[in-house]
Amino acid sequence: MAKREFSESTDRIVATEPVEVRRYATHTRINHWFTAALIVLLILSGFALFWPPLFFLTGLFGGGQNARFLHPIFGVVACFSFLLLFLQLWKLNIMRREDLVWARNIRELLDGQEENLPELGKYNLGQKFVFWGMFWLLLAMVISGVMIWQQFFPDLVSIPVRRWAVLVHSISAVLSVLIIIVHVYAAIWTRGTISAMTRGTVTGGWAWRHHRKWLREVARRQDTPPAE
Amino acid sequence: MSEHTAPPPTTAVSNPPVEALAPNLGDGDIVLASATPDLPPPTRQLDKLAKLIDISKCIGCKACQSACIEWNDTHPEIGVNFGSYENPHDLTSEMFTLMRFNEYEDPETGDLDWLIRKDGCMHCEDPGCLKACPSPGAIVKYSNGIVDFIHDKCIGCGYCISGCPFDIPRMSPTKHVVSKCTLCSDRVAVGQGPACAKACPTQAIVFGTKDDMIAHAEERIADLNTRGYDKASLYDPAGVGGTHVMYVLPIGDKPEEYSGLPADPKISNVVQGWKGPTKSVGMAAIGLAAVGAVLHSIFSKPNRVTEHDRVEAEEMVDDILGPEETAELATPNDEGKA
Amino acid sequence: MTNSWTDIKNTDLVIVMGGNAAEAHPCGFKWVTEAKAHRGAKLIVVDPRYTRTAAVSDYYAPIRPGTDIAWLMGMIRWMIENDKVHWEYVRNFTNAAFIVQDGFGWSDGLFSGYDPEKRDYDRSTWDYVIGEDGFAEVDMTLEHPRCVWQLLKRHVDVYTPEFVENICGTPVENYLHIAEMIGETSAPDKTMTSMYALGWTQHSKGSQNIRGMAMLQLILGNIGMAGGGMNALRGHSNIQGLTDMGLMSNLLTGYLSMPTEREVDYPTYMSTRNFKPLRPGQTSYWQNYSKFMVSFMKAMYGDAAQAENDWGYHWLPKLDVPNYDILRMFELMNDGHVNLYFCQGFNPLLAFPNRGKLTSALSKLKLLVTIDPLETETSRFWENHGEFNDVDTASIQTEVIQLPSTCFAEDDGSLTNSGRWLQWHWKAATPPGQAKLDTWIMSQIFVRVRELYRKEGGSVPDPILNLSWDYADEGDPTPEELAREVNGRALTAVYDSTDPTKVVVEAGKQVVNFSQLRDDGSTMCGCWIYSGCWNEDGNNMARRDNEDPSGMGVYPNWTWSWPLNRRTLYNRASADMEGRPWDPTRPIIEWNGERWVGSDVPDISPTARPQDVGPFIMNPEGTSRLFSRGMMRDGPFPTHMEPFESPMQNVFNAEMRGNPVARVFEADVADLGTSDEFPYVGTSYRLTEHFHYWTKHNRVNSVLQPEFFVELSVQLAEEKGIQNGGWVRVWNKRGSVKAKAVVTKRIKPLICDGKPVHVVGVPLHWGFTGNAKKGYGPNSLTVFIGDANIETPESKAFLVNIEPSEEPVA
Amino acid sequence: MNIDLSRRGFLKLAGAGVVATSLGSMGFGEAEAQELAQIRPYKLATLNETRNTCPYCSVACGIIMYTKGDVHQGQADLIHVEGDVDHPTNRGTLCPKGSALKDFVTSDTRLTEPKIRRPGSDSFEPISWEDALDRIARAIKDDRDENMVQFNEAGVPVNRWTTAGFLAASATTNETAWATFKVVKGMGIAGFDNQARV
Repeated sequence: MAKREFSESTDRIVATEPVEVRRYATHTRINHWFTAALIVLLILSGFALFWPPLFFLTGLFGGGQNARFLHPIFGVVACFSFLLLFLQLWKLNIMRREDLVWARNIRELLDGQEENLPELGKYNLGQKFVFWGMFWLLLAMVISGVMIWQQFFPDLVSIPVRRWAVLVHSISAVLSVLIIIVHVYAAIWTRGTISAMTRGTVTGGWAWRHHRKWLREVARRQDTPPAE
Repeated sequence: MSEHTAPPPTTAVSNPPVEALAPNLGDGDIVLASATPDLPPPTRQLDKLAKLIDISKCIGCKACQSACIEWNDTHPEIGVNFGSYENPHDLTSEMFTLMRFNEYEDPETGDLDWLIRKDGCMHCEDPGCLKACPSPGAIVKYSNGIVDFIHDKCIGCGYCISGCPFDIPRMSPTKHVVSKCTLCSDRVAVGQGPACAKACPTQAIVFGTKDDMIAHAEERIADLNTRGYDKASLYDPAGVGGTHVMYVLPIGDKPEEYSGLPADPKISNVVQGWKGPTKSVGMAAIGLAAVGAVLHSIFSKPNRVTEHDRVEAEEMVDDILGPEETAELATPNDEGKA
Repeated sequence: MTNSWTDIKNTDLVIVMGGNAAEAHPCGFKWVTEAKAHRGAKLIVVDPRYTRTAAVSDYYAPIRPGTDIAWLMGMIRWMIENDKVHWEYVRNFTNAAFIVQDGFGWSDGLFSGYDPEKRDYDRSTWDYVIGEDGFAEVDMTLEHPRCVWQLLKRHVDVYTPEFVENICGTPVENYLHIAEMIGETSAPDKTMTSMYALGWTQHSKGSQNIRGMAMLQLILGNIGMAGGGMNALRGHSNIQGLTDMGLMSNLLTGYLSMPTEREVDYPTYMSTRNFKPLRPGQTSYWQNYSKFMVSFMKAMYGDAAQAENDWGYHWLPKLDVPNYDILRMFELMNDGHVNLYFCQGFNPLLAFPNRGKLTSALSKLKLLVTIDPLETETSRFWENHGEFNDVDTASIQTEVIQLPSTCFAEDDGSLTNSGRWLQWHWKAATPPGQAKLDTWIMSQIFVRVRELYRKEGGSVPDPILNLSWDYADEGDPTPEELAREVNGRALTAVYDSTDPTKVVVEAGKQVVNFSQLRDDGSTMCGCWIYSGCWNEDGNNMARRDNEDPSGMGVYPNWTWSWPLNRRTLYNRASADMEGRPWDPTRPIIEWNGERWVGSDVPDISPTARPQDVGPFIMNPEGTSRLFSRGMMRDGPFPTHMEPFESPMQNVFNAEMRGNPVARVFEADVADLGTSDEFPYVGTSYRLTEHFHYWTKHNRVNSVLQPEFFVELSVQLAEEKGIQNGGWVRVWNKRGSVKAKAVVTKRIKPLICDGKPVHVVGVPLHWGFTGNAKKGYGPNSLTVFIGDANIETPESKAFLVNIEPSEEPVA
Repeated sequence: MNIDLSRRGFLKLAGAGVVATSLGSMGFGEAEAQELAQIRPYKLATLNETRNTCPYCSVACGIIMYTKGDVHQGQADLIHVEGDVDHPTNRGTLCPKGSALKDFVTSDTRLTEPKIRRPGSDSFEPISWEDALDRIARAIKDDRDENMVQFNEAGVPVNRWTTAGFLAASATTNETAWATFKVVKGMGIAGFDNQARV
């Protein structure tokens, strides 16, 4: 059995004609979409309180008082949910040398010329950037968020610290939304990606084109040596 | 409601009416409203009002606190003594004003001065609470200078607490709305002054147009200068655009000695940064990103998997697995085989 | 008050000593801030504590509790030494020139005639030399060695600033600075006002404290002047009224006095009260005593009061002792000699000294009746509240009946303020539950008792059966009926005293004022000094014209002021011997050649020529008294006496303890402590957030000052290891209290007799009923001894010890 | 529906007021259409005012009592108390006690019915006015008959009753004081004082 370096144990080839590769197990997908849903709620409730023209969005939660009450609770749940995702995905998101080469040739990628790009494992640098970006920003938001959680921690920190917390919280929120936009758009622009999180599988072509090392390894792991 | 509208207030020395008058404060008098960028312009400009607290006349009797509780029907807790005359121990959502006591010994002479300051909302010309508030219209400022909290629009986020340079607003732990001195907007609306100014036994608290109050303060300062308080001054801090609650400070060069009255209060730069650049730049960036994505999707062809990629993939898989296993896996089959 | 609250705005200098006006009378104190702001007046505060009044003062000096006399005598000495004397005033308006009998003298802290056995003075020599003409001898040069002025100079000679500092702990430099400020008001056109209260009265020599300042004010020429005077800030809304109305054991209405056993009949009673003038041409207004007395008796007993029965003189109780004051009553009670006690809006369990003794006394009653709008500690003295009222309920056999009465909001009537204004008020709210008017309650009790006497007869029924009670509803007299009775009316036609054919008042009409009262039974009047309050013009107490034509805060048509709507007493003294105002910018009245005219009612006959008649018309001398003759039991001049409990011996006489003539009950001697056991000086006081023991029932006031505390200096706290805000125990032989400690820079150790004296401040206001936290009053610690003249307890100076402690268990 | 709504919202970034209105019309409770200014309703409108005098210290400040209902026609409840500007002494001002007079009048420790505590008992029990007053009158009669000092040793009529005492309230009116004076001195009670002694 070949050693596993670029893939998760649940990744496997599920068909050969045409080739179809399992990229995300069911529980991972549920975890992802659950987190995503919470983040959407957080964005709706958070931005309603951040940007006056969006205040009406509090109507979605039954008014400002409710939105104010729910937002931090969504936040805490979202963080736990993201934590589960994190534990599943962090290993393969560690940076590698080829990521830098990939990054250097990012323009070719955008022009659809991937011939000169290095072969990649399960994630490319962009995906890793989204992953780590969300990790650090959610961490910043949960910490600063607790500091300004008036209802349950009114006197946790001094008013000056609280002012900083609310600033950090809102900047982090803006950045995370930017990342999410990149994340979503990249998934849409790179055709064949979405199915990874919907059906859980990608086509062999997609895998070969974007994550060749990963495909190769998955295949190798399924190769049983001929019986003597 | 009777036809005739209440007159604008000029003093607190007046007996409140019992006939029903139409209030003299309304939407048309609002010059600032929280989270309301495109507030319709006020229909008129009222005289600027102010409450002047002459500390040299204040005997710390707490009549202002008492009158405040009674007029506003608040219910502060009956606490304990903690080694001071200050009760309650701090402003609360049920105690809008508080006498703060400080025993100050002059570093040179060693003479004792018992510095007593009536703490409460300063009604800033440039209110930090209003700036910080995310709820449209939950904090309003009238053209006469009154900054008022509209409770049923308050969402209880507490941003105003961070926004205030004087640490005044207090959150009700039960009602989840923030409260503070309203400058008795309900009395002002019928031509009266605030309950505290009406009650103040020595008239250390006076109320009227800001111009009158400044003139009165100047007289008081002149008198104090003759009594050895040559640093006496008017506290009307420019950092917040001036306030509609002002002090005559006998020891004018040391406001901090009056239980920590800030020497140069202004809305914190952090709050400014948060409500300013972060909001505009942030929302702009998000907008651009979104638009950029859309444009990109329109003007650049998407990244598609090619026939070549598909073939390459199959070849690679065949090479590795060999024909038999490939055949077994021909059609989608989740069990597969290890 | 000799002057009104609003008159204070006319002053140049305010001295608050023996009081804490800003804290106890904030809205009256407004007029001090007015004087400061608009006249540039200065404020001096002399107090053991740096009070809230001191917080707005121009100059503050500390003083050891109970040493005010030394302080004031020192001031008089300084004024004389530095010629800060209003000479024309002193010579003509005081008895400085009067010659005093040879027998009078002073040595070793005692005046002549002291009898240690009786603890009393033989006062026969404390009087003027009366010449053949029956008038007192005077020396207008004030040079005669036996004239009051020379005696006074000698009397105060010992009180040098250093001597004062040694006794009072007031540093010499502070003392001299204040002397300078006060001295300036000896100028005829400068005035000082003295605002004092219980800080002076609650001492075993309280009356002499006040005399001390009154003498200083006379020497400076500040009595009778706008912005001057002796202003006693009365504690309760109608304490002035109840005193005027004679609800005192030694008084009848209008300061007529109760008969004593020695006055075996009416002529004897009157013989000591006809007060013939002591100088030629003087008014000596008390010459009218019999008119007021007879009219009063007619008000009491109506037709039953006749010349034949001396107007019912014998129906009045006659005293065998000077006073059945409250202290004496509780002493008798504690000895089991009192069975029945009524407390109408009074909470003696907290108000009077030595609470332990009070509780034991109340426990010996058969029946205690309380009449009050609120719960009181007194009505629940039998209820156990742990450490706060640790009594054995079951063993207390006293029956208690608690009657709910109305409060101000629910009745009509008049209250007399500190400035002698009788102000009518109107009811606004309906009484809660079954609460009843006090007038209804008293009438119901009376008619029932009278009914029992009618049916059963009994001991001395006449005063009850004959008591005049002709009200439309005998069980419920209206305030209007009672007020008209107080003013008085003609029973039969009243004739002009000079022209007997001329009717001045027809029968049944209200008298215009007391000038129309007669001693022939043709008039009745409940309280002569109030006569004029409700005459044929109607209810003058309800007048609400707040015009002030003179701009001097007189308000002549605002309600009504006794006597005769006069606002400033002795106002004749505001003008010189020619009748010209001492200060033309602040005239009250002046002589226009024929009569006195001005903004106030003249305190003298309007046509009395200034050169002839003295301003102090109630005194037979026509002058005020620097030397009070035999009027006061403890001396014609104030002399320094230590409190009964003091950290220091009397410097004049080591044997002397407290006031040598103050009444001390045998049982209380054992309860007195000494400074070696109780080294610290306790003093009691009010806080502005509360009113006595009422406002602890109010939510708002309980919020503003929720919990009992004591105040002490940083130094004492360090010495004793007491934490600010921590619990302490304060105790002496009479009791022990636990309180929160407020450690403050506002109390500083005083150096007296070379040793530091620490003061422990003990505010009142807390008890075991109401909204505020349960607490104690200072009266658990105070001394059961009163002033030698009027028996006000010595609550302002006593000895205690103090230590860190634990929270008391309720 | 939400999506649709929020889009409409996006199109209408014309100020919270307008947006709120559109939302309000869609039944979003919190964002109900409402004017920006919400001055607290003025609580003294249509009440009755009565002039009175503060019962605490002897400054005797003028006060105005605002009541719901008229005391001369049945029920009147105290709503508010404020200083009377027409009064020469206090000019409308009140101290911390006067400002809270309403709490005295409406205090929950106001007494509302006569009560009696029997000897040895640890509680008060209600008693009717009639019974209470009769009981008191009887106690007065019996003790007075028993202990009235009619003559002293010298045979002088003194009519002094010292086994009963009365403390009068110095916060009652002069008229109450006069009625009390007549009854108490009339019965011969010697131990009769008021707070002026303290």
